[in-house]
Amino acid sequence: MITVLFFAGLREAVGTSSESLALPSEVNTVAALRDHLAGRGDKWSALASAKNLRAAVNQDMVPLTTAIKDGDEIAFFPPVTGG
Amino acid sequence: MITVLFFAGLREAVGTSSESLALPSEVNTVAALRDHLAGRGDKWSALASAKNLRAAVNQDMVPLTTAIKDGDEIAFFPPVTGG
Amino acid sequence: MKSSVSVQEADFDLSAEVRALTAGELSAGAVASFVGLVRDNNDGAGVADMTLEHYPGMTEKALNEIVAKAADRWELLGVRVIHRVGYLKPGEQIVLVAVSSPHRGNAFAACEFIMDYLKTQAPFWKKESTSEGGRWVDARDSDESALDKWKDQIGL
Amino acid sequence: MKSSVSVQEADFDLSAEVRALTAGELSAGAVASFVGLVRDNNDGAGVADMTLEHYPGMTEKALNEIVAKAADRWELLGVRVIHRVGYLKPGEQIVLVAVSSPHRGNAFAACEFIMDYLKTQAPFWKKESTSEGGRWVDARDSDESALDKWKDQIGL
Repeated sequence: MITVLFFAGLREAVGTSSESLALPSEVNTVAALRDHLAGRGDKWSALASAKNLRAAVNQDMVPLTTAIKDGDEIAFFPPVTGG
Repeated sequence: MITVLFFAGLREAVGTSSESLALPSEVNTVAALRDHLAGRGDKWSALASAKNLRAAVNQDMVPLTTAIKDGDEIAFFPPVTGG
Repeated sequence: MKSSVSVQEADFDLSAEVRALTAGELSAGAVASFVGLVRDNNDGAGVADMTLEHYPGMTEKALNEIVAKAADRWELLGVRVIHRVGYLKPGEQIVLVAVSSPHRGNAFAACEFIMDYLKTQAPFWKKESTSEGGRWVDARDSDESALDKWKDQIGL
Repeated sequence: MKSSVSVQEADFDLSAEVRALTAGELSAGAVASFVGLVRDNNDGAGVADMTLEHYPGMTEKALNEIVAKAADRWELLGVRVIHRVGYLKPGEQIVLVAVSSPHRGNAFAACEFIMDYLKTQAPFWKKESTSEGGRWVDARDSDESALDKWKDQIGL
Protein backbone atom coordinates (compact mmCIF):
# COMPACT_ATOMS: atom_id res chain seq x y z
CA MET A 1 0.00 0.00 0.00
CA ILE A 2 1.00 3.61 -0.58
CA THR A 3 -0.50 6.78 0.83
CA VAL A 4 -1.27 9.61 -1.59
CA LEU A 5 -1.92 13.15 -0.34
CA PHE A 6 -3.28 16.21 -2.13
CA PHE A 7 -3.00 19.83 -1.03
CA ALA A 8 -4.45 23.27 -1.76
CA GLY A 9 -6.12 23.82 -5.14
CA LEU A 10 -5.30 20.28 -6.22
CA ARG A 11 -6.99 18.84 -3.11
CA GLU A 12 -10.11 20.82 -3.99
CA ALA A 13 -9.96 19.71 -7.64
CA VAL A 14 -9.69 15.98 -6.92
CA GLY A 15 -12.12 16.27 -4.01
CA THR A 16 -10.05 14.41 -1.44
CA SER A 17 -7.07 15.08 0.79
CA SER A 18 -5.70 11.54 0.95
CA GLU A 19 -6.19 7.96 -0.08
CA SER A 20 -4.44 4.65 0.40
CA LEU A 21 -4.04 2.29 -2.53
CA ALA A 22 -2.08 -0.75 -3.58
CA LEU A 23 0.82 0.34 -5.79
CA PRO A 24 0.14 -1.07 -9.29
CA SER A 25 3.16 -3.08 -10.42
CA GLU A 26 3.82 -0.95 -13.52
CA VAL A 27 3.81 2.32 -11.50
CA ASN A 28 7.35 2.98 -10.29
CA THR A 29 7.83 6.76 -10.45
CA VAL A 30 5.95 9.80 -9.20
CA ALA A 31 5.11 10.73 -12.79
CA ALA A 32 3.73 7.24 -13.49
CA LEU A 33 1.55 7.50 -10.37
CA ARG A 34 0.26 10.88 -11.52
CA ASP A 35 -0.62 9.40 -14.93
CA HIS A 36 -2.24 6.37 -13.31
CA LEU A 37 -4.47 8.56 -11.10
CA ALA A 38 -5.22 11.03 -13.90
CA GLY A 39 -6.30 8.03 -16.01
CA ARG A 40 -9.35 7.65 -13.78
CA GLY A 41 -10.74 10.59 -15.73
CA ASP A 42 -13.29 13.19 -14.60
CA LYS A 43 -12.03 15.32 -11.70
CA TRP A 44 -8.79 13.28 -11.60
CA SER A 45 -7.67 14.80 -14.88
CA ALA A 46 -6.73 17.86 -12.81
CA LEU A 47 -3.54 15.94 -12.03
CA ALA A 48 -2.64 15.84 -15.72
CA SER A 49 -3.55 19.43 -16.48
CA ALA A 50 -1.95 21.01 -13.37
CA LYS A 51 0.60 23.64 -14.32
CA ASN A 52 3.88 23.20 -12.42
CA LEU A 53 2.72 20.18 -10.45
CA ARG A 54 4.97 19.60 -7.43
CA ALA A 55 5.45 16.36 -5.48
CA ALA A 56 7.00 15.03 -2.31
CA VAL A 57 7.99 11.46 -1.46
CA ASN A 58 8.15 10.66 2.24
CA GLN A 59 8.01 14.39 2.96
CA ASP A 60 10.92 15.44 0.76
CA MET A 61 10.17 17.62 -2.25
CA VAL A 62 11.33 15.70 -5.34
CA PRO A 63 11.27 15.82 -9.16
CA LEU A 64 8.45 13.84 -10.80
CA THR A 65 11.00 11.38 -12.17
CA THR A 66 11.71 10.09 -8.65
CA ALA A 67 11.21 6.35 -8.03
CA ILE A 68 8.53 5.19 -5.61
CA LYS A 69 7.97 1.88 -3.83
CA ASP A 70 5.45 0.13 -1.61
CA GLY A 71 5.03 1.89 1.74
CA ASP A 72 5.84 5.38 0.45
CA GLU A 73 3.88 8.53 1.26
CA ILE A 74 3.49 10.52 -1.96
CA ALA A 75 2.06 14.05 -2.02
CA PHE A 76 0.90 16.14 -4.99
CA PHE A 77 0.47 19.91 -4.75
CA PRO A 78 0.83 23.24 -6.59
CA PRO A 79 3.94 25.41 -6.11
CA VAL A 80 4.09 26.54 -2.48
CA THR A 81 3.09 30.08 -1.47
CA GLY A 82 3.89 30.51 2.23
CA GLY A 83 6.01 33.13 3.92
CA MET B 1 35.22 82.92 14.96
CA ILE B 2 34.99 79.20 14.34
CA THR B 3 33.94 76.41 16.69
CA VAL B 4 36.18 73.36 16.91
CA LEU B 5 34.91 70.12 18.47
CA PHE B 6 36.78 66.98 19.50
CA PHE B 7 35.28 63.54 20.15
CA ALA B 8 36.14 60.19 21.72
CA GLY B 9 39.83 59.31 22.11
CA LEU B 10 40.89 62.56 20.45
CA ARG B 11 38.80 64.57 22.93
CA GLU B 12 40.58 62.81 25.76
CA ALA B 13 44.00 63.36 24.16
CA VAL B 14 43.62 67.11 23.63
CA GLY B 15 41.82 67.46 26.96
CA THR B 16 38.87 69.49 25.72
CA SER B 17 35.62 68.86 23.89
CA SER B 18 35.31 72.24 22.17
CA GLU B 19 36.81 75.67 21.74
CA SER B 20 36.06 78.84 19.85
CA LEU B 21 38.83 80.68 18.09
CA ALA B 22 39.38 83.35 15.48
CA LEU B 23 40.21 81.69 12.16
CA PRO B 24 43.82 82.63 11.33
CA SER B 25 43.95 84.18 7.86
CA GLU B 26 46.32 81.54 6.42
CA VAL B 27 44.13 78.62 7.63
CA ASN B 28 41.62 77.83 4.91
CA THR B 29 41.18 74.02 4.93
CA VAL B 30 40.42 71.38 7.54
CA ALA B 31 43.96 70.01 7.15
CA ALA B 32 45.47 73.46 7.69
CA LEU B 33 43.41 73.90 10.85
CA ARG B 34 44.63 70.52 12.11
CA ASP B 35 48.24 71.56 11.48
CA HIS B 36 47.65 74.93 13.12
CA LEU B 37 46.25 73.30 16.27
CA ALA B 38 48.87 70.52 16.31
CA GLY B 39 51.52 73.28 16.12
CA ARG B 40 50.64 74.28 19.68
CA GLY B 41 52.67 71.23 20.66
CA ASP B 42 52.32 69.07 23.80
CA LYS B 43 48.96 67.27 23.97
CA TRP B 44 47.85 68.99 20.75
CA SER B 45 50.31 66.93 18.74
CA ALA B 46 47.73 64.09 19.05
CA LEU B 47 46.00 65.80 16.11
CA ALA B 48 49.07 65.28 13.93
CA SER B 49 49.74 61.72 15.02
CA ALA B 50 46.12 60.46 14.89
CA LYS B 51 45.76 57.49 12.56
CA ASN B 52 42.82 57.89 10.17
CA LEU B 53 41.74 61.26 11.53
CA ARG B 54 38.19 62.08 10.46
CA ALA B 55 36.53 65.49 10.27
CA ALA B 56 33.16 67.12 9.80
CA VAL B 57 32.39 70.67 8.68
CA ASN B 58 28.99 71.98 9.76
CA GLN B 59 28.00 68.42 10.68
CA ASP B 60 28.83 66.81 7.34
CA MET B 61 31.65 64.28 7.27
CA VAL B 62 34.25 65.62 4.80
CA PRO B 63 37.79 64.96 3.51
CA LEU B 64 40.56 66.94 5.24
CA THR B 65 41.11 68.91 2.03
CA THR B 66 37.73 70.63 2.47
CA ALA B 67 37.73 74.44 2.63
CA ILE B 68 36.63 76.20 5.82
CA LYS B 69 35.54 79.76 6.51
CA ASP B 70 34.65 82.04 9.38
CA GLY B 71 31.52 80.85 11.24
CA ASP B 72 32.05 77.15 10.51
CA GLU B 73 31.71 74.34 13.06
CA ILE B 74 34.63 71.96 12.52
CA ALA B 75 34.87 68.60 14.32
CA PHE B 76 37.83 66.22 14.60
CA PHE B 77 37.39 62.59 15.63
CA PRO B 78 38.60 59.00 15.11
CA PRO B 79 36.77 56.64 12.72
CA VAL B 80 33.25 56.04 14.05
CA THR B 81 32.34 52.78 15.84
CA GLY B 82 28.59 52.84 16.52
CA GLY B 83 25.99 50.28 15.54
CA MET C 1 23.84 26.51 17.40
CA LYS C 2 20.37 26.51 18.91
CA SER C 3 17.40 26.46 16.58
CA SER C 4 13.67 26.10 16.91
CA VAL C 5 10.89 25.83 14.34
CA SER C 6 7.15 26.16 15.05
CA VAL C 7 4.05 25.85 12.88
CA GLN C 8 1.10 27.24 14.79
CA GLU C 9 -2.23 29.08 14.59
CA ALA C 10 -1.30 31.43 17.43
CA ASP C 11 0.27 34.84 16.90
CA PHE C 12 3.80 35.52 18.16
CA ASP C 13 5.63 38.40 19.85
CA LEU C 14 8.75 39.54 18.00
CA SER C 15 10.49 41.01 21.07
CA ALA C 16 9.86 37.93 23.18
CA GLU C 17 11.19 35.63 20.45
CA VAL C 18 14.34 37.70 19.90
CA ARG C 19 14.90 37.93 23.67
CA ALA C 20 14.59 34.14 24.01
CA LEU C 21 16.92 33.62 21.05
CA THR C 22 19.73 35.66 22.61
CA ALA C 23 19.09 34.87 26.31
CA GLY C 24 22.31 33.87 28.05
CA GLU C 25 24.27 34.19 24.80
CA LEU C 26 26.41 37.28 25.37
CA SER C 27 28.59 36.73 22.30
CA ALA C 28 25.62 37.54 20.03
CA GLY C 29 26.21 41.04 18.68
CA ALA C 30 23.66 40.91 15.88
CA VAL C 31 20.06 39.78 15.39
CA ALA C 32 18.49 40.06 11.95
CA SER C 33 14.80 39.30 11.75
CA PHE C 34 12.03 39.22 9.23
CA VAL C 35 8.28 39.41 9.77
CA GLY C 36 5.86 38.73 6.92
CA LEU C 37 2.42 40.34 7.17
CA VAL C 38 -0.91 39.74 5.40
CA ARG C 39 -1.36 42.55 2.88
CA ASP C 40 -4.80 43.98 2.11
CA ASN C 41 -4.20 43.65 -1.63
CA ASN C 42 -2.55 41.24 -4.05
CA ASP C 43 -2.36 41.10 -7.84
CA GLY C 44 -4.73 44.04 -8.15
CA ALA C 45 -7.54 42.76 -5.90
CA GLY C 46 -8.46 43.63 -2.33
CA VAL C 47 -7.86 40.84 0.18
CA ALA C 48 -10.46 40.50 2.97
CA ASP C 49 -8.83 37.54 4.72
CA MET C 50 -6.66 34.52 4.06
CA THR C 51 -6.41 30.85 5.02
CA LEU C 52 -3.04 29.13 5.21
CA GLU C 53 -2.89 25.39 4.58
CA HIS C 54 0.21 23.26 5.18
CA TYR C 55 1.47 19.68 5.05
CA PRO C 56 1.76 18.59 8.69
CA GLY C 57 4.96 16.68 9.33
CA MET C 58 6.68 17.72 6.14
CA THR C 59 6.44 21.40 7.08
CA GLU C 60 8.59 21.12 10.20
CA LYS C 61 11.02 18.81 8.39
CA ALA C 62 11.42 21.22 5.46
CA LEU C 63 11.93 24.21 7.75
CA ASN C 64 14.53 22.38 9.85
CA GLU C 65 16.41 21.38 6.69
CA ILE C 66 16.48 24.99 5.47
CA VAL C 67 17.79 26.16 8.86
CA ALA C 68 20.48 23.44 8.82
CA LYS C 69 21.55 24.55 5.33
CA ALA C 70 21.98 28.13 6.57
CA ALA C 71 23.90 26.99 9.68
CA ASP C 72 26.31 25.06 7.43
CA ARG C 73 27.13 28.19 5.48
CA TRP C 74 27.28 31.02 8.04
CA GLU C 75 28.52 31.37 11.61
CA LEU C 76 25.21 31.49 13.52
CA LEU C 77 24.36 31.31 17.21
CA GLY C 78 20.61 30.84 17.00
CA VAL C 79 17.70 30.61 14.57
CA ARG C 80 13.98 30.89 15.33
CA VAL C 81 11.32 30.24 12.69
CA ILE C 82 7.57 30.55 13.29
CA HIS C 83 5.00 30.12 10.52
CA ARG C 84 1.32 30.56 11.22
CA VAL C 85 -1.44 28.50 9.61
CA GLY C 86 -5.22 28.85 9.52
CA TYR C 87 -7.32 31.99 9.25
CA LEU C 88 -5.55 35.39 9.05
CA LYS C 89 -6.65 38.96 8.34
CA PRO C 90 -4.74 41.85 6.69
CA GLY C 91 -2.12 43.31 9.00
CA GLU C 92 -1.65 40.03 10.89
CA GLN C 93 1.77 38.44 11.20
CA ILE C 94 2.32 35.31 9.06
CA VAL C 95 5.94 34.35 9.49
CA LEU C 96 8.99 35.14 11.63
CA VAL C 97 12.61 34.32 10.88
CA ALA C 98 15.15 35.58 13.44
CA VAL C 99 18.87 34.84 13.30
CA SER C 100 21.56 35.71 15.86
CA SER C 101 25.28 35.78 15.17
CA PRO C 102 28.41 37.45 16.52
CA HIS C 103 28.43 39.76 13.46
CA ARG C 104 25.75 41.33 11.32
CA GLY C 105 26.78 40.15 7.84
CA ASN C 106 26.13 36.50 8.69
CA ALA C 107 22.86 37.31 10.44
CA PHE C 108 21.49 39.27 7.46
CA ALA C 109 22.58 36.70 4.87
CA ALA C 110 21.20 33.72 6.78
CA CYS C 111 17.88 35.44 7.54
CA GLU C 112 17.26 36.33 3.89
CA PHE C 113 18.45 32.89 2.73
CA ILE C 114 16.01 31.13 5.08
CA MET C 115 13.11 33.33 3.88
CA ASP C 116 13.98 32.77 0.21
CA TYR C 117 14.13 28.99 0.66
CA LEU C 118 11.00 28.91 2.82
CA LYS C 119 9.11 30.70 0.03
CA THR C 120 9.74 27.91 -2.50
CA GLN C 121 10.60 24.83 -0.40
CA ALA C 122 8.28 24.80 2.61
CA PRO C 123 4.80 23.32 2.01
CA PHE C 124 2.43 26.20 2.76
CA TRP C 125 -0.39 27.41 0.53
CA LYS C 126 -2.38 30.63 0.83
CA LYS C 127 -6.01 31.00 -0.16
CA GLU C 128 -7.27 34.58 -0.28
CA SER C 129 -10.82 35.88 0.00
CA THR C 130 -11.03 38.77 -2.42
CA SER C 131 -13.81 40.91 -3.80
CA GLU C 132 -13.85 38.42 -6.71
CA GLY C 133 -14.23 35.38 -4.42
CA GLY C 134 -11.77 32.86 -2.99
CA ARG C 135 -8.59 32.09 -4.89
CA TRP C 136 -5.38 30.18 -4.29
CA VAL C 137 -2.40 32.48 -4.49
CA ASP C 138 -0.13 31.82 -7.46
CA ALA C 139 3.57 31.30 -6.87
CA ARG C 140 5.67 34.26 -8.01
CA ASP C 141 8.45 33.91 -10.55
CA SER C 142 10.39 36.40 -8.41
CA ASP C 143 10.47 33.83 -5.60
CA GLU C 144 12.13 31.29 -7.87
CA SER C 145 14.63 33.87 -9.09
CA ALA C 146 15.41 34.88 -5.48
CA LEU C 147 16.97 31.42 -5.11
CA ASP C 148 19.22 31.99 -8.12
CA LYS C 149 20.93 34.76 -6.16
CA TRP C 150 22.16 32.21 -3.58
CA LYS C 151 23.13 29.69 -6.23
CA ASP C 152 25.24 32.33 -7.98
CA GLN C 153 26.76 33.70 -4.79
CA ILE C 154 27.57 30.58 -2.86
CA GLY C 155 27.27 27.79 -5.38
CA LEU C 156 24.33 25.96 -3.82
CA MET D 1 7.47 56.99 3.08
CA LYS D 2 7.38 57.57 6.82
CA SER D 3 10.65 57.57 8.71
CA SER D 4 11.80 58.36 12.21
CA VAL D 5 15.24 58.52 13.79
CA SER D 6 15.99 58.66 17.54
CA VAL D 7 19.19 58.96 19.54
CA GLN D 8 18.42 58.15 23.16
CA GLU D 9 19.68 56.64 26.42
CA ALA D 10 16.47 54.64 26.94
CA ASP D 11 16.04 51.06 25.79
CA PHE D 12 13.46 50.21 23.11
CA ASP D 13 10.92 47.46 22.46
CA LEU D 14 11.34 45.77 19.08
CA SER D 15 7.71 44.59 18.80
CA ALA D 16 6.31 48.00 19.71
CA GLU D 17 8.55 49.73 17.16
CA VAL D 18 7.66 47.31 14.36
CA ARG D 19 3.96 47.57 15.24
CA ALA D 20 4.14 51.38 15.11
CA LEU D 21 6.02 51.23 11.81
CA THR D 22 3.32 49.18 10.09
CA ALA D 23 0.24 50.54 11.91
CA GLY D 24 -2.50 51.45 9.43
CA GLU D 25 -0.27 50.47 6.49
CA LEU D 26 -1.90 47.31 5.17
CA SER D 27 0.13 47.19 1.98
CA ALA D 28 3.27 46.36 4.01
CA GLY D 29 3.94 42.66 3.48
CA ALA D 30 7.50 42.63 4.81
CA VAL D 31 9.42 44.04 7.76
CA ALA D 32 13.17 43.42 8.00
CA SER D 33 14.82 44.50 11.20
CA PHE D 34 18.20 44.49 12.83
CA VAL D 35 19.10 44.74 16.51
CA GLY D 36 22.72 45.23 17.60
CA LEU D 37 23.63 44.01 21.09
CA VAL D 38 26.56 44.67 23.41
CA ARG D 39 28.79 41.56 23.34
CA ASP D 40 30.66 40.38 26.42
CA ASN D 41 33.91 40.11 24.48
CA ASN D 42 35.75 41.97 21.71
CA ASP D 43 39.17 41.54 20.16
CA GLY D 44 40.07 38.82 22.64
CA ALA D 45 39.20 40.68 25.85
CA GLY D 46 36.17 40.44 28.15
CA VAL D 47 33.90 43.50 28.09
CA ALA D 48 32.35 44.49 31.43
CA ASP D 49 30.43 47.51 30.15
CA MET D 50 30.51 50.18 27.48
CA THR D 51 29.88 53.90 27.06
CA LEU D 52 28.62 55.30 23.79
CA GLU D 53 29.52 58.88 22.87
CA HIS D 54 28.00 60.77 19.94
CA TYR D 55 27.99 64.15 18.20
CA PRO D 56 24.63 65.72 19.12
CA GLY D 57 23.03 67.38 16.12
CA MET D 58 25.20 65.72 13.52
CA THR D 59 24.06 62.27 14.62
CA GLU D 60 20.41 62.79 13.73
CA LYS D 61 21.40 64.56 10.50
CA ALA D 62 23.68 61.71 9.41
CA LEU D 63 21.07 59.05 10.22
CA ASN D 64 18.36 60.92 8.31
CA GLU D 65 20.65 61.25 5.30
CA ILE D 66 21.38 57.52 5.30
CA VAL D 67 17.65 56.73 5.50
CA ALA D 68 16.95 59.14 2.62
CA LYS D 69 19.64 57.45 0.52
CA ALA D 70 17.98 54.05 1.12
CA ALA D 71 14.50 55.41 0.32
CA ASP D 72 15.85 56.76 -3.00
CA ARG D 73 17.01 53.31 -4.04
CA TRP D 74 14.33 50.89 -2.82
CA GLU D 75 10.53 50.94 -2.60
CA LEU D 76 10.02 51.42 1.13
CA LEU D 77 6.95 52.20 3.24
CA GLY D 78 8.62 53.01 6.54
CA VAL D 79 11.99 53.17 8.30
CA ARG D 80 12.67 53.37 12.04
CA VAL D 81 16.17 53.90 13.44
CA ILE D 82 17.01 54.05 17.15
CA HIS D 83 20.56 54.33 18.43
CA ARG D 84 21.28 54.34 22.15
CA VAL D 85 24.02 56.40 23.81
CA GLY D 86 25.49 56.42 27.32
CA TYR D 87 26.23 53.48 29.59
CA LEU D 88 25.41 49.94 28.38
CA LYS D 89 26.12 46.42 29.64
CA PRO D 90 26.63 43.15 27.72
CA GLY D 91 23.36 41.79 26.36
CA GLU D 92 21.78 45.25 26.13
CA GLN D 93 20.35 46.54 22.87
CA ILE D 94 22.43 49.26 21.14
CA VAL D 95 20.75 49.89 17.82
CA LEU D 96 17.55 49.15 15.91
CA VAL D 97 16.94 49.49 12.18
CA ALA D 98 13.50 48.37 10.98
CA VAL D 99 12.29 48.70 7.38
CA SER D 100 8.84 47.96 5.97
CA SER D 101 8.05 47.42 2.30
CA PRO D 102 5.45 45.68 0.15
CA HIS D 103 8.03 42.94 -0.64
CA ARG D 104 10.87 41.36 1.28
CA GLY D 105 13.79 41.91 -1.12
CA ASN D 106 13.61 45.69 -0.74
CA ALA D 107 13.17 45.47 3.04
CA PHE D 108 16.23 43.25 3.49
CA ALA D 109 18.47 45.29 1.18
CA ALA D 110 17.53 48.65 2.70
CA CYS D 111 17.91 47.38 6.28
CA GLU D 112 21.41 46.03 5.67
CA PHE D 113 22.38 49.14 3.64
CA ILE D 114 21.32 51.45 6.49
CA MET D 115 23.29 49.40 9.04
CA ASP D 116 26.39 49.33 6.83
CA TYR D 117 26.30 53.10 6.30
CA LEU D 118 25.50 53.80 9.96
CA LYS D 119 28.62 51.82 10.95
CA THR D 120 30.98 54.12 9.05
CA GLN D 121 29.04 57.39 8.56
CA ALA D 122 27.15 58.09 11.80
CA PRO D 123 29.16 59.81 14.56
CA PHE D 124 29.09 57.30 17.43
CA TRP D 125 32.09 56.05 19.39
CA LYS D 126 32.25 53.12 21.79
CA LYS D 127 34.50 52.96 24.83
CA GLU D 128 34.71 49.54 26.46
CA SER D 129 35.68 48.66 30.03
CA THR D 130 37.71 45.46 29.75
CA SER D 131 39.83 43.43 32.14
CA GLU D 132 42.76 45.46 30.74
CA GLY D 133 41.10 48.82 31.48
CA GLY D 134 39.09 51.27 29.40
CA ARG D 135 39.72 51.47 25.66
CA TRP D 136 38.15 53.10 22.66
CA VAL D 137 36.96 50.52 20.16
CA ASP D 138 38.91 50.53 16.88
CA ALA D 139 37.01 50.77 13.63
CA ARG D 140 36.97 47.47 11.70
CA ASP D 141 38.29 47.17 8.17
CA SER D 142 35.33 44.84 7.52
CA ASP D 143 32.97 47.77 8.09
CA GLU D 144 34.69 49.79 5.38
CA SER D 145 34.61 46.84 3.01
CA ALA D 146 30.89 46.29 3.74
CA LEU D 147 30.31 49.58 1.95
CA ASP D 148 32.15 48.37 -1.14
CA LYS D 149 29.42 45.76 -1.62
CA TRP D 150 26.84 48.53 -2.17
CA LYS D 151 29.17 50.52 -4.40
CA ASP D 152 29.72 47.45 -6.58
CA GLN D 153 26.07 46.42 -6.60
CA ILE D 154 24.29 49.69 -7.10
CA GLY D 155 26.99 52.09 -8.19
CA LEU D 156 26.85 54.42 -5.17
